Amino acid sequence: MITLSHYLILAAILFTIGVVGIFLNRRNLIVLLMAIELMLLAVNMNFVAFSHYLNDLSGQLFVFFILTVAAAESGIGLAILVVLFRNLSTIDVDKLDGLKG
Amino acid sequence: MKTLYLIIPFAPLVGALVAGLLGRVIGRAGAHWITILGVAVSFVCSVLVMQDVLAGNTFNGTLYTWMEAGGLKLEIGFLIDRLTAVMLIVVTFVSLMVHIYTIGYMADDPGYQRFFSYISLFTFSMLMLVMSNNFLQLFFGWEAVGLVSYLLIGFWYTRPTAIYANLKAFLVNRVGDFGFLMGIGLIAAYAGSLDYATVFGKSKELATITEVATGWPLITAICIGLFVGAMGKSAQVPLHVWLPDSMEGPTPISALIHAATMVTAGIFMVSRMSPLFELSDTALSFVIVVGATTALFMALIAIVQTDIKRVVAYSTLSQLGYMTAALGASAYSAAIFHLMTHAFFKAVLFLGAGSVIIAMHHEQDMRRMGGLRKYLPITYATVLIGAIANAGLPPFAGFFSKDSIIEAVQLSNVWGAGFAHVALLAGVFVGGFYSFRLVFFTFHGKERFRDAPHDDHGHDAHDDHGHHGPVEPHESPKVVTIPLILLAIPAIAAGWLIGPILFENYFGNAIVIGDNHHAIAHMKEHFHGVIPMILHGLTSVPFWLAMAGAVTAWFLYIKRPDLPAVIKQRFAPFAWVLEKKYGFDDFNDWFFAGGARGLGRGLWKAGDQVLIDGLAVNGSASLVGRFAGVVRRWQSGHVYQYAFSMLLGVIVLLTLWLGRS
Amino acid sequence: MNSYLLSLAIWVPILGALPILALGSERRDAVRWLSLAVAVAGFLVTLPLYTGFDRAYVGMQFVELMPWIPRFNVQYFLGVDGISVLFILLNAFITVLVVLAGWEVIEEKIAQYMAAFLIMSGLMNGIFAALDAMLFYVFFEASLIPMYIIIGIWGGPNRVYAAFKFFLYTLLGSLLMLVSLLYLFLESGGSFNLLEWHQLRLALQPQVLVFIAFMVAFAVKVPMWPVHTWLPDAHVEAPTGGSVVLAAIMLKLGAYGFVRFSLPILPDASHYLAPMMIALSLIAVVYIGFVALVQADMKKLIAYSSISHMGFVTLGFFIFNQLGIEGALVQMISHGFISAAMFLCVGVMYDRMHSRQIADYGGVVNRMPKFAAFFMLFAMANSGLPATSGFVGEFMVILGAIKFNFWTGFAAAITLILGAAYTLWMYKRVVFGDVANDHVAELQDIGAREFLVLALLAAAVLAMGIYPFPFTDVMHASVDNLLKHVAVSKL
Amino acid sequence: MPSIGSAMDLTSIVFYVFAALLIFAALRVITARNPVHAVLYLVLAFFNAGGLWLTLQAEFLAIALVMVYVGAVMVLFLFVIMMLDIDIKRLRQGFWRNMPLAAILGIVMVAEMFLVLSTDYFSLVAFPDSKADAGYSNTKELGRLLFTDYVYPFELASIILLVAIIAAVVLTLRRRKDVKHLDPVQQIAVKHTDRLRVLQMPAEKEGE
Amino acid sequence: MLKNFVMPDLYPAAPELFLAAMACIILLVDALTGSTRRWLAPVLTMLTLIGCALITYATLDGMATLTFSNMFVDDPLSDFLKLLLYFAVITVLIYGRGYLAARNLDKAEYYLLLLFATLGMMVMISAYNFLTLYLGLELLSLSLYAMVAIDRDSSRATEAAMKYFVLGALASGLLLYGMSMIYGATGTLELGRVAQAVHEGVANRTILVFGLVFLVSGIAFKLGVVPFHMWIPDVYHGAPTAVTLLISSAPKLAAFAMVLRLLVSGLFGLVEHWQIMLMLMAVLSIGVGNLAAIAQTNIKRMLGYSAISHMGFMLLALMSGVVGAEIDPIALINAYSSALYYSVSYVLMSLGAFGMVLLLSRSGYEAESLEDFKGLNKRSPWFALVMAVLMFSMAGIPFFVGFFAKFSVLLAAVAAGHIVVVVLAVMFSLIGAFYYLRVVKLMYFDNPVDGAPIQAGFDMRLLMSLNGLAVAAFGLFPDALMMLCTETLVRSL
Repeated sequence: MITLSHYLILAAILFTIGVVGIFLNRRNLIVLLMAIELMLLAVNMNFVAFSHYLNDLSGQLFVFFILTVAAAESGIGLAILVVLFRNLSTIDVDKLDGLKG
Repeated sequence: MKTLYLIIPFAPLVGALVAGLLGRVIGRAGAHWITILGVAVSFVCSVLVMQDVLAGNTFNGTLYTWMEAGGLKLEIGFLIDRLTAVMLIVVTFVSLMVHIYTIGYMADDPGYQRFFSYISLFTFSMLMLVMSNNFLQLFFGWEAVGLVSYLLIGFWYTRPTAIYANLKAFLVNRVGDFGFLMGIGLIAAYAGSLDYATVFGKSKELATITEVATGWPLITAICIGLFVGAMGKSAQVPLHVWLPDSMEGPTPISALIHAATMVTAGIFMVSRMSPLFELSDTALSFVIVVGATTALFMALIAIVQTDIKRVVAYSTLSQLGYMTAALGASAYSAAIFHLMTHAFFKAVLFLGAGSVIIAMHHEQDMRRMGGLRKYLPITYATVLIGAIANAGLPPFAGFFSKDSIIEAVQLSNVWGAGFAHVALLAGVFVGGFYSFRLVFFTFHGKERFRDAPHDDHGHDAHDDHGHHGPVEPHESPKVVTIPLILLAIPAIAAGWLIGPILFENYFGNAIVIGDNHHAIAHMKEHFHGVIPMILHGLTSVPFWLAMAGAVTAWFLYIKRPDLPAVIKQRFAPFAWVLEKKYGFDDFNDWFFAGGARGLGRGLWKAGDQVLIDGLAVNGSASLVGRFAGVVRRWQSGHVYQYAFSMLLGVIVLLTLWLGRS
Repeated sequence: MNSYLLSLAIWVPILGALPILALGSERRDAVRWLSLAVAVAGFLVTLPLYTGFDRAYVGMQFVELMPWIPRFNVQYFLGVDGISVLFILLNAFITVLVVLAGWEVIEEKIAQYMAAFLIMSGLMNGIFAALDAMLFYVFFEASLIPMYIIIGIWGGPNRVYAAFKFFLYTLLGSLLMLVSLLYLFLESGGSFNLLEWHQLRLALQPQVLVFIAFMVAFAVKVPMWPVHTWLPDAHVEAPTGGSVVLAAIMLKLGAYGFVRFSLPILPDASHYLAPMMIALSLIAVVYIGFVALVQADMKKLIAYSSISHMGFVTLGFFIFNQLGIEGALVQMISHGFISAAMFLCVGVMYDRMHSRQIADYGGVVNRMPKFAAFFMLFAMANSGLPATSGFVGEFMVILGAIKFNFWTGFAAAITLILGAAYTLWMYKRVVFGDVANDHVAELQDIGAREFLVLALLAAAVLAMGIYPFPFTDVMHASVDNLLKHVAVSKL
Repeated sequence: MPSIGSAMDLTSIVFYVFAALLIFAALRVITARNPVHAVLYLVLAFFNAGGLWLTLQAEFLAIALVMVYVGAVMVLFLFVIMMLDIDIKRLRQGFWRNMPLAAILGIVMVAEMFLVLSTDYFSLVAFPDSKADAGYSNTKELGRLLFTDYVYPFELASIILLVAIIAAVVLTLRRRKDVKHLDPVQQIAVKHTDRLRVLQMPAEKEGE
Repeated sequence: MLKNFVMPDLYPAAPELFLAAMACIILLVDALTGSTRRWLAPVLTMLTLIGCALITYATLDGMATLTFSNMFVDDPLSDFLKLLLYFAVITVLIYGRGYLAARNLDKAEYYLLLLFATLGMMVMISAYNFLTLYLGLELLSLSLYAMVAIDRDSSRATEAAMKYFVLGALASGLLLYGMSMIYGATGTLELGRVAQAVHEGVANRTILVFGLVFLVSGIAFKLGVVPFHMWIPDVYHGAPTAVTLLISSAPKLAAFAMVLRLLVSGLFGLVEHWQIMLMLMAVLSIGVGNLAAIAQTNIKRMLGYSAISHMGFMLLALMSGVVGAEIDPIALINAYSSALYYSVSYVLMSLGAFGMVLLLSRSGYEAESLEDFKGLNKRSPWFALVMAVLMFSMAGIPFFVGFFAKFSVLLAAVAAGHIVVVVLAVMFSLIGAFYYLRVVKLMYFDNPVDGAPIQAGFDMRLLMSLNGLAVAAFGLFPDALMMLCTETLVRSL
């Protein structure tokens, strides 16, 4: 039997993978952005699952907006990435330490 | 009558202020006239007061309330009784003489006005001290005379020895004051008043109390405290060290302060406190032992001194020891009597020495004198009178007072009186010796000043007369000799007052003698007048001891002037000890001065700089700095590390709250 | 009886500083005279506080009460009693002297200099007048700012370290105090009124904790051993005026805090911790006395001597008798005169020689006799000579201490020797002797302005020494009341 | 009822298959050496997620996810990767250094989340599997809500997209200076004084 | 189809609508006028903000109104915060203009983004639903990301933007995850109903707390408190100062609103849990912020760390609302109004401090090193005084507003019995005083290295002076603002 728990745990695993991905990745900013997408996917999974089991549509609507925002976010993220690449000629996360201390 | 009392101290004060603040305006003559006038007025008033007192009047009244706190009313006021009156006469008379003498002695000094200002200020302070009717004002005067003494010893402030001596004097006196203050504090704490009358009224009560914090008998603690103060002012062993050094001051000061007045403050004070001291035999024993020790051992040092003023200074110490011993024997009147006679003959000696010093152009070393008799006849005569009086030979003043003291000590029944008696007798011999040694050394024998090259080691600041090579001594001017003569008269005659002062209850209620202390009463029984006393004196041990001393001096310094050196060589260790003054100075320098500095430096470096500032303050600051560095390094600039930090935060919160619920 | 005198005492100098700042440092003469006018005006408005003071009345006088922050029941509550009134006068008096002392000496940014001192004067009047704990605290802390600036701008070579040390050290204490004030506010049911706090009942443990917090604040300010090390640095580096105000007034704030806060609000803790306070005070007196002895820098020496003298103040407070407390208060005022005078004397020499090292001097009296005479008077006062103000407080405290416990008095009285030793030894090395070097040989004696400043102080020192009755008379009623209050347990 | 049971089983199988693929794809997204591969794995992940959402009867969102994300966003990612011409080899270095710590943290986090989420609380009793009516349209219902109750967020979302546009433009738009182009506005705005400069020169040099 | 549809009440949202409309107009105007009329955009932006302020002021009614299907709330708190927000943004506009012009960054897009960010904050302030809160937050964040990177030739700025973006997205993810859990537990996104569900106990506590952890993490990021603070120094440092000025000021108000809406309006039932979380973060923030600030040489970075510690202080008040099981409304209001007061004071000081950095900078010269403040007293005594006032105020020395802010916060914390925490906080603020003092030291005790006169427009000088005076005036008369904060919260909670 597939219960709500199944979906939630799946989402949790996805979320963790996303979070760990951000921490793990030291070389490529794009992968970082993708890890963020994974996190959002996990959240969406939660909302959709809750929405289904609660029989309440507001969760799905939330997902709708999250998708919209995530798209906009990706746009801006990639724009920043492009500008960064123009300035530093790299998207190496390790090289991104001009500001510290 | 009150106005009269006010005039006595304040006339000199006005003089001092005018001479001090307006010195440049009124000029040198103005300065000495105004101050002499002040002191003269004071002296005249003192005489009037004396008359009044002799008529049986006493006065105890308040001038103004100084302060009031905690049930303690502190007032400034006067107590005029017979004890005060004696002191007033002595102080104002000697002071007047010294003022006059100073005109001559300080004639060339640039600090002329300042000097007059100081001595008048001193007179004021001393008068306030003796006229006080309470402990507070006593302490005021006590410290004020110390201050003026400090100023006067350091009068020639460019001389390193002088400014060393004045600091030393002040500090040693402060040690005494410390004890004095403890005594006053205990009185204030337990009697609830600092007024003499009130305190004395409660003295019986105080005698039964045990001090809470220390467990000592209160009255003993008070008396010893007060006496420590007296030890400082009256230069008793071991707080005597400042007095010989104070000879760095101009000679009139030595006469006024370090012979006749300030140093007697302690004696006066203990006499004033007789109602308290009489209640503590322990304290009296302490007093008598200290006094006798001082009397003998300081006299011994005088033997080896070659500086004319220092001989007199040590002699003063010794005489003060006699007075103190008398106090210990409850013979307060004898002490005051000796104080009075001593004031005169010691003033003579000092001023005479000063006269010699003027004549020798500020040469003080007796080894460069000798044979001055014919050049300085008046000086010689007066100094001889002083010396005889000092040695205690009849019928001069010193004989009566000293003899009474020795007898009183003999009759005393406090612990230590036996030792004191022996010491005092020995002191008489030594006294006779050094007194005549001074006379012979200076005025008799070979005229050594002719052959000794006058090296320019200038004891006095103004060696700019151009006198080099052999000098031709000449008698001092009138302003010098007249005071000498005037002082010599009482040095001879003052002793004849022994009857009224000692045995006819002159002091009345001013001095209280306990029922168990009979010395004076005993002596009274054997006293039949001045002449019988002289006659009796001629057969007594002290007389012969003093004579023996004089003869020895004659033998060693006139008959066989080569012998002293031989003796000195033979008894080198003994002489060395005496010349080192028993090592008090060295010990004090090493232990107290050096120790305090060492301790201070240690506390400063180790405590303040290393422990508090270094470890606690800067240490914690640098610790914070180090933490800051660590925290800063945490901010590595790597975004994954930032993410890690957030992640960690989430996980920690999760873990904590899963544990909670 | 609403009065406005205390407000005037506070705000006349502070508001007077604003036009001075606006004038700018270029117009020096205008700045100087205006500053003097403001300072004198500030002093004059405090005089009615003394003349109009009702000595028999126990409570607060010249009370002003207005809401300030009703949100937290903080009031603009001013008033003085016999304990505080004299400090306001002292402060205003010292301010006049400081303005005079800085007349020609300060060349840089004179407008800011004068303004800083005037503002500080006003703030410190506020501290002494505040009867609302928060108002007190606000003034207490705000007074750090001008002093920080004064040390930092016009100070010596190591001024930055000294300024920071001063500021942070004192802030440390006052922050803990703030926490205590908040606690008391809550315990009292929402009031910062000091007089209400005096009636507050508290258990022993909170009392002790609050006492310790207060103690840190006040002890740093006093300063007590072992939190005194900021003072020598601050004094040495501060300009003369700064040292004067620091020593004469600022140190008093801490001591004043003890009487205004610790003793009446926390009587049981005060009794409970009195042995510690007494011990610390005695350490300050003796330990610091020894340390002062070996200082080579005159200002440092005087700074240490200040610590030692302030030890008497704290000692006096915690022996709980009238002699002690009044003696301590008298000592505070007297120390205000004497330390001010001592620092001014060093300032006079420093202005000429630009050195504070004792070793650089010697034989100053040969060139500056008038100065030497004043310096002598103050040195003697510093060593507690009778007939100077320095004696009165020490004498009273020692008497009180002996009454309390003989050994306490015994230890305290050691200062009689030590105080004389370090002061006069320094005096000897600096003033006496032959002219030590060419610089000393070129010294000029004090001018009319310096003479005036020193003479005013000398008059104060002597007047207080010879006739302290007017000073103590003002305090009696309040101190009596305080003692009665402290004697009652609040458990 | 076996039919229902088997239907359930079918759902279970679908769930597990999609879930397994989803997790695998997600893991590969963060571990793939080549970012292009990572993008493709992410696409796979989205497809699987979409599939799961279908089982949850969120048809519209499942479609939107695939259309919007796979169709637009992921393509954008690919564009950027291609455009930036990144040195792929270097980018993978040092990957394993953080691995142990990351693995530990990940496992701890998952374990904790598992503890919370696997409780009985989410059982079917409390959260019954809702079945929609036959005529129910998920899309229609969402649309209705979106333009009525959710009109405010809807407008906000549009503004967010506007911001994204503005941001992307302001950050990345660069007028290339090496391309010649004419600006008609400037051409029209020009004045005659700009074109012709009248110089007045002295007829002959002074001081000759 | 839409038979049930009722037109929502637009009146409470009038400022937002006006702003959105104006933004579109500015966009169009800019597109049409091109680069020839550069002054238009800032002027219009200014007019927009003033218009918003007027509308908000005109619609003040002291009541809470819900609209847009209970997604939007208009209550005194939102009006108060919005008015402050306009003020802050106008200040940002004026302070930043010269700086941006000197660096050729004053494009219309900047002003548009500024307006959109403002809109985002307004939405956050008025949010009464997880969804609108999220959208407002994203609107703000996305605008800020772009603004940080707006100086696209600066590698520092783009690096900062990238970090901000990545971490911001991570934080949004955390926040969303938390929201999803709360949604799952309560079945609703509306704050009021969430509160009701929590209160009635129908929701599972474990899941709620689980969600709460993520929610609080997301909030903590926005506030910038430890350990979610690490973006702050880098972004403050890397962003163009004019943008730093914005980030450091107005969003704190929005973040405060977010905290209040989420935790107090929504999850008050979990107060005993989140108070302790906030306490942990508060103590850490005060500690880390103050410690790290000591070691800084860049004033923007230093102020960044100081912001961390200030937010820690703000949390001290938020964690003190409830003691034990009993809820004392007076203590509650005291605590939360202190937090509000603290936030407002901090915004005022932060505007001034970063404004001063802007005031000193000029074309080709960033006055962001601490060294650049050397000898300011010689260059301009007045502005040195203003900066000194700001620094002392931040250090919490009376008579300045910062002191009273600290005072009210500490009072709340002591009232809640957190004496140890308070003592700790106070000790760290002692450390903090050091670096503020250092700025004063540089200005007053050192000699200037740079003698150039200050180039700033009259409007900026005036506003800067007013800013400094306000810090002093609110210190001398703190009651009005305190009462306003209290009043607002009493009517809103």
